[in-house]
Amino acid sequence: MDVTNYIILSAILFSIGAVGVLVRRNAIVMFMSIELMLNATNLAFVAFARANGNFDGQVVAFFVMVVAAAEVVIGLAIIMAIFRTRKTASIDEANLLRA
Amino acid sequence: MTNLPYLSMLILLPLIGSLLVFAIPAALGAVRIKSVALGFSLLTFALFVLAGLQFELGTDDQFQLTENYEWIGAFGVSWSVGVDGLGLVMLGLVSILVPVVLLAAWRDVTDEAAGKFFALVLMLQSFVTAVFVATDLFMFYVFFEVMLIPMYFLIGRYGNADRRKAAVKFLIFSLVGGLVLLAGVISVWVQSIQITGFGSFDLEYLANLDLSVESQRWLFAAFFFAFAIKAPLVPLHSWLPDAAGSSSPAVAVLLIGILDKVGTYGMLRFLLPMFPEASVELAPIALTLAVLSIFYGAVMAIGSRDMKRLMAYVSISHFGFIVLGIFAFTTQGISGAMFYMLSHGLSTAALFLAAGYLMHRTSSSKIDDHAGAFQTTPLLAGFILFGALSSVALPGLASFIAEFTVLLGTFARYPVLAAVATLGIVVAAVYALWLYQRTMTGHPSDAVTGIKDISGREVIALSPIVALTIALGFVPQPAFDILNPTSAKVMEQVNQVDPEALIEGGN
Amino acid sequence: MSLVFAISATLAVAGALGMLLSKRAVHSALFVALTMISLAVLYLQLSAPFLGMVQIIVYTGAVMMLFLFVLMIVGVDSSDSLTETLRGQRVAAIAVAVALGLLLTSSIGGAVIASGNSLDSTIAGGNVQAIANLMFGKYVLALEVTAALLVTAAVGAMVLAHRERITPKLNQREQQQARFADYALTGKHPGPLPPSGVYARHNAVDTPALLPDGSIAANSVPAPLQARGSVREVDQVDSQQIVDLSQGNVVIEGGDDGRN
Amino acid sequence: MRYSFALEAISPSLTNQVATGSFANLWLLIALPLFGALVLLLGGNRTNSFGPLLAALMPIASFGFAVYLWLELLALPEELRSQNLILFEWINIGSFQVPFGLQLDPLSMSFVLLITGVGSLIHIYSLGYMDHDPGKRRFFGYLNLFVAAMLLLVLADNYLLLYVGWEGVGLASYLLIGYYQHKPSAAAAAKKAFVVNRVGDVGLSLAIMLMFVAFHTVTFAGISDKAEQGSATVLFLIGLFLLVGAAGKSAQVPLQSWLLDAMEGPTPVSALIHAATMVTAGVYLIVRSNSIYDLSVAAQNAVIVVGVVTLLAGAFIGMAKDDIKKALAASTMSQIGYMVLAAGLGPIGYVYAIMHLLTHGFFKAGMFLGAGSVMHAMNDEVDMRKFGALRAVMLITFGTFFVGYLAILGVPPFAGFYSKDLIIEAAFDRSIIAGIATLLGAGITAFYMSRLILMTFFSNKRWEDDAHPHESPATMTIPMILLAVGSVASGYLLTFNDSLKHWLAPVTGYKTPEPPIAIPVLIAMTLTTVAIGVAIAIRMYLRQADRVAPTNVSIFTKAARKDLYGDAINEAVFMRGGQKVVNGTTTVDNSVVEGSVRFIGRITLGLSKIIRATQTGYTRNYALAMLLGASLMLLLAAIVRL
Repeated sequence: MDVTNYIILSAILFSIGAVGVLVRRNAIVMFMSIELMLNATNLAFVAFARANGNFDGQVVAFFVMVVAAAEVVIGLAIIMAIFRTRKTASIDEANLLRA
Repeated sequence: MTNLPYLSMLILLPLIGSLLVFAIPAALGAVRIKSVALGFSLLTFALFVLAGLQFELGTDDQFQLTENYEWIGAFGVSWSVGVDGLGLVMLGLVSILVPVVLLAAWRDVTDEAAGKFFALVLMLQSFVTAVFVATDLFMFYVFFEVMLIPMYFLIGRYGNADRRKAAVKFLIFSLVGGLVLLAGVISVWVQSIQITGFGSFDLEYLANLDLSVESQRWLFAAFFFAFAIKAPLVPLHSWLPDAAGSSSPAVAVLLIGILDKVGTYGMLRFLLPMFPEASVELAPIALTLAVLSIFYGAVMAIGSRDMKRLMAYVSISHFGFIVLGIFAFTTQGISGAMFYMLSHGLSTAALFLAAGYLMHRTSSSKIDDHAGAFQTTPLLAGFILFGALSSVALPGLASFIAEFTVLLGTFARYPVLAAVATLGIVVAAVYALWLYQRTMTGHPSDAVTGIKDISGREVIALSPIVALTIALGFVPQPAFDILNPTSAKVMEQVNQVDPEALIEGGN
Repeated sequence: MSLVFAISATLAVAGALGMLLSKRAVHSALFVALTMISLAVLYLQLSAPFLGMVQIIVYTGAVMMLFLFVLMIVGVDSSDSLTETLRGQRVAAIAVAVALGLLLTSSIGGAVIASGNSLDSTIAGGNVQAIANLMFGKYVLALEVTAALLVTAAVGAMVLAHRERITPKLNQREQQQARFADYALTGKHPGPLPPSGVYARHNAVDTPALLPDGSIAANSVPAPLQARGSVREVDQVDSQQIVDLSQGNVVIEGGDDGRN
Repeated sequence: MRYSFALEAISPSLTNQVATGSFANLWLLIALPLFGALVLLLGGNRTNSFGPLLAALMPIASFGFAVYLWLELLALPEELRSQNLILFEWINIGSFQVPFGLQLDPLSMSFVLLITGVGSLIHIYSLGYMDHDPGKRRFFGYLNLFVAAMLLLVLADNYLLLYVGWEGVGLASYLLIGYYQHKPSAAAAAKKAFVVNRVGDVGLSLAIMLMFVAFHTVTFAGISDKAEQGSATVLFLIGLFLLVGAAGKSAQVPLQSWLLDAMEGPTPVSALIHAATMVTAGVYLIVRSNSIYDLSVAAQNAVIVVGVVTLLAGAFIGMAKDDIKKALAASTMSQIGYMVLAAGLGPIGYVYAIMHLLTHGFFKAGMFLGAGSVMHAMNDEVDMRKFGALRAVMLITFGTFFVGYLAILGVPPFAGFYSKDLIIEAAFDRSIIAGIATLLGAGITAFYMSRLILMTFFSNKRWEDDAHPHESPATMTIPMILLAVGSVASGYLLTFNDSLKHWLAPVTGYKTPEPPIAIPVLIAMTLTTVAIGVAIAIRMYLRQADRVAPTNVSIFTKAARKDLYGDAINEAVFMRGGQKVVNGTTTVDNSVVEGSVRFIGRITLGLSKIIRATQTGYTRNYALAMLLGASLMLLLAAIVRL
């Protein structure tokens, strides 16, 4: 079983997710991109677990999923809160960090 | 009684007091809050007396009342405390000055701010105590940095208009020093692993480490830099006049009288024992800076128009003497320097608090605003004169014993340097008496007309300082009995012996 | 490379690209769901049936649906536009991402060391039992912490989404007064907005109302629809009829109850 | 008979005895006035009523005890007359061991009697003089403090403890000169006195340090034991440093400038501190250090030079002063110059130095009190040009003053004749130049003292309109009379049967001078010089003196009026120079030290401004940066692995 393909696939998905984060302005779509990146890493974990012949990678992937779920809940709540005050889901509008 | 963890208790008691004072709601009344704080400081003093009674003279152990608990085992860090003569004397100074300062500052801050102010002072006391009793380099470093926090707030919140700037300057200078010190501390630890195979921050272990002279030089530079900022030596001094000039007199006393002593304390406790060869080799640099500080501080004091800045510069001059004594490497010099640390704390308190009383009355720290104050406040004038004379090292006062022994110890090894430094006593007379002349004599100015003389509370706050200064001037030997073993130990650690008498045919 | 992998991988990449390129967020969400399902298949392929199922249930089932819900609440606005506003961001992003992908492939891809023992042979009581053993044995502390995290997240989401009323609720009289005060100040129309489809052949929400002169009443179409640009065109005939009606040239039968 | 020729040479022979019996209570001498000072200064206004009286009693009690101890001492055999009382261990650090010890030997006994005796009289005088002063409690407190410190100075058994007393009297002097706190001139004079004295203290400090370094002891006994082992350089340096200290306290050139200004203090202070006792501490120090000076001719020569220069300079200044107190102060300076000179002569001169010191204590204190009495009568006027013809209204004052005048002139059989002539003879023994200088000094002294007494008590009335001179109360006149008696008798008593020589020689050693000129001839020369001085003065001032000082005077008079430009030099060199140093340092501190701190701050600010531009606030920019960082790290990892 050659896992190299899986790793390459994982890298590709991760990169596409990264581009999504960087170019999409809609906070929700950005969030989807982040989810995609997390999934890409999960894939790598599972592939490594397979390659190494133990289940630790799978357990880690499981934990990633749990954390991702928690993160989605909080993230979406934040997006809603922002939307409520700014009437937009554009990430560029939330630029209060500007020095 | 003998087996109580006295030193840890001395650290914890004021901290508990501090948290308690923080927690008391302001609605309970400022007087109650202040009383609780003062009570804790007095309790700490009592505890110190108990601890001091356990201290034995003439034992072979360097440190007494030791405690040792594991803290961060992986790095060989332990909560390890103990006192020798120097530590005990510094503890005593802290325990005495804090209640005095609290009492003197009773009305310096508004009732709303009083609780936080008093709590911060107690917190500072706790941290400084930890610094003075730590026998673990890491623990020392941690508290060396942590004590900046209460001090930062004490300067930044309870001073005059420039206080914020001064507090930031103080913090930045101290942090730069602390950063360099941290690098040194880590480096020592790494080297200790390389030499013995296991790392520890224990002082005795580090002092017995066989470091190469080359690395000692670098480490000496790092440690000396940090301690010279704290002490402070010219040209690293410029934070002190700002900090002391912008803070309230009570805070200035804590800053100069106690906090800055950590610098010279660190030199004796860590710098010399850990890097003896480098210390001896690089002593001329330290001595030069010391003499420079003596005159620079004194001259700047003469040029000051602000009372608090003047006193800060005076202290820079005095720290020059302390460093001079330390690096002369004679028993008299080191004992004298340690005694100087004690007497300087007292004389700083006397002068700053007495002048603070006056400044509080006139709401000005400009020297020129005060003239002829003697006419309205003769008693206060007496205290200020006492403080001024104490900083001049008038014979009969503790500061004389200190200054003379320092100069004597230096003279034995570096006669020319000591002779030059001795000239500093003339300049000292100029700044101290000129201060008195400009503030107290002549026709009363508008600012001092109608002000009240010193109150009973203020006299009570100052009297222990005055009494101790005079008592130690005539009977200094009890203090020297405590300090001499420490100086002997330091001499042994740096591998130096006192010069012989010059007479023909030997001693 | 097995056929399953080839198909699933293709679908996954296609889904990802679809998410990246589709203009509407809803479409993006659906594309992501596609990727997730493909990944689930790949998990099965990698001897991780439990994870595969969890992937479908948690991601495709729960997470993506949550996204859709939020999309419905938030609606659509200009952020959906694909034109780039930050100078150089798109080029830089693509360049960096490509570089990252290459680096990841080269460094991690090369780091794989196959131990040779297959997962199937090490399973004692099947995949689920093996994972359970690990989770409730070696990683039990992490599991507990994760539980705490989930609870915290749930509470946090409620706190964030909950809207605290900070001003007292206005009664009708006060609302009325406020509305007229606003009218006096800004000239804002105090009455209700024109409903969609008034004087129009359709009463669908995307049909704008027409004013008596035959022009379009801009406020009569909900803002999300306007933002999306899906406002229905008005027929020339309709507008002419309205002009006629308003000028009394035409009379509609049955509509004369008490009017004329 | 002034000489017993049997007394050729005696060397110091005393060894310290542990004090027993009444000598064990030696400390009471100091404790009594110290107690007075503490009660008055700490007791505050509560002690206003009884304070001054208590303060006056304390030195009297001390004096009584001193006389008792003196008699006890006299009863002892000569070689046992050094009583050493060690109270406790003062400082002990390694080899530096100093006891807190007192030592009573004939030398210190002489001083104790002088200090407590004259001190008591001046306390009594002050009761009258300061009667109307509202703050007199403070004044008496300071006076008592002074007496205590001065006694500590002369009773200490080591140099360090002497230093404590030394500074104690300096402090008391500072406080008393500046007693009129509201007068800026008084405050400035007090500070000047202290600062100039501090220069001397540097010398004393260095001497003590050098003693320790050389001999590992600072006790008098230890030094005299080990002095012979010291190298010539060390002994010379110690002698020189001690001389600097002595010059500061005794107002010797070049540290003389403070004494004339010190007359800002109340007159009893001038009498006690700045004439009779404190200013003679330098002489005490030199005589006490005889073991050092006897071994270093170079150091002795330095002392002689300082003494000669000062005695002439003081006399010269005295000629031009119109302020009665300053004229007397200049005279004091000059007379102490004599003493210092004598002390520099070694065993020949020690006894004479002390003898002159004691007689001077009487007659100069008496004259100062007389001057105070005059001022008291003339509304605190000090300008002699506004006195004149006072002898009629103030008969007692004039009488006592005149006795003092005769004494200082050295007219036989008044006290000065004995002491001063002996010094002149001893000076001729050492060097002709020194001898001529002392002779010249005697002549000038005669001139300016005659001028003083003529302008004050004779000549024409030049009073201010509101002056109503009257004789002073008994509390003031009685001390003056007693001091006048001392001025008459002390010289004879001290030389009678060589009493003082026998008394002091075991401490200091003694050698009979052998001047190159026959002694009767010398006496005649001295008296002639004095007569010439008096004659010139009478010619110039007996009839008439100007009410305003003439301005068209010679360059010498101008110089003398300006204290020989001592202050001008100090001002030009030290004050201006010091100011420049202060200003320079302040500038350096502001520009270089603070400047570099500010520079670092500014660089940091500038950098942060640049970096701030990258903080666009756009999340996506930050994400890009993060990703870039991650890529770089990966790249780095890849490179390192290669």
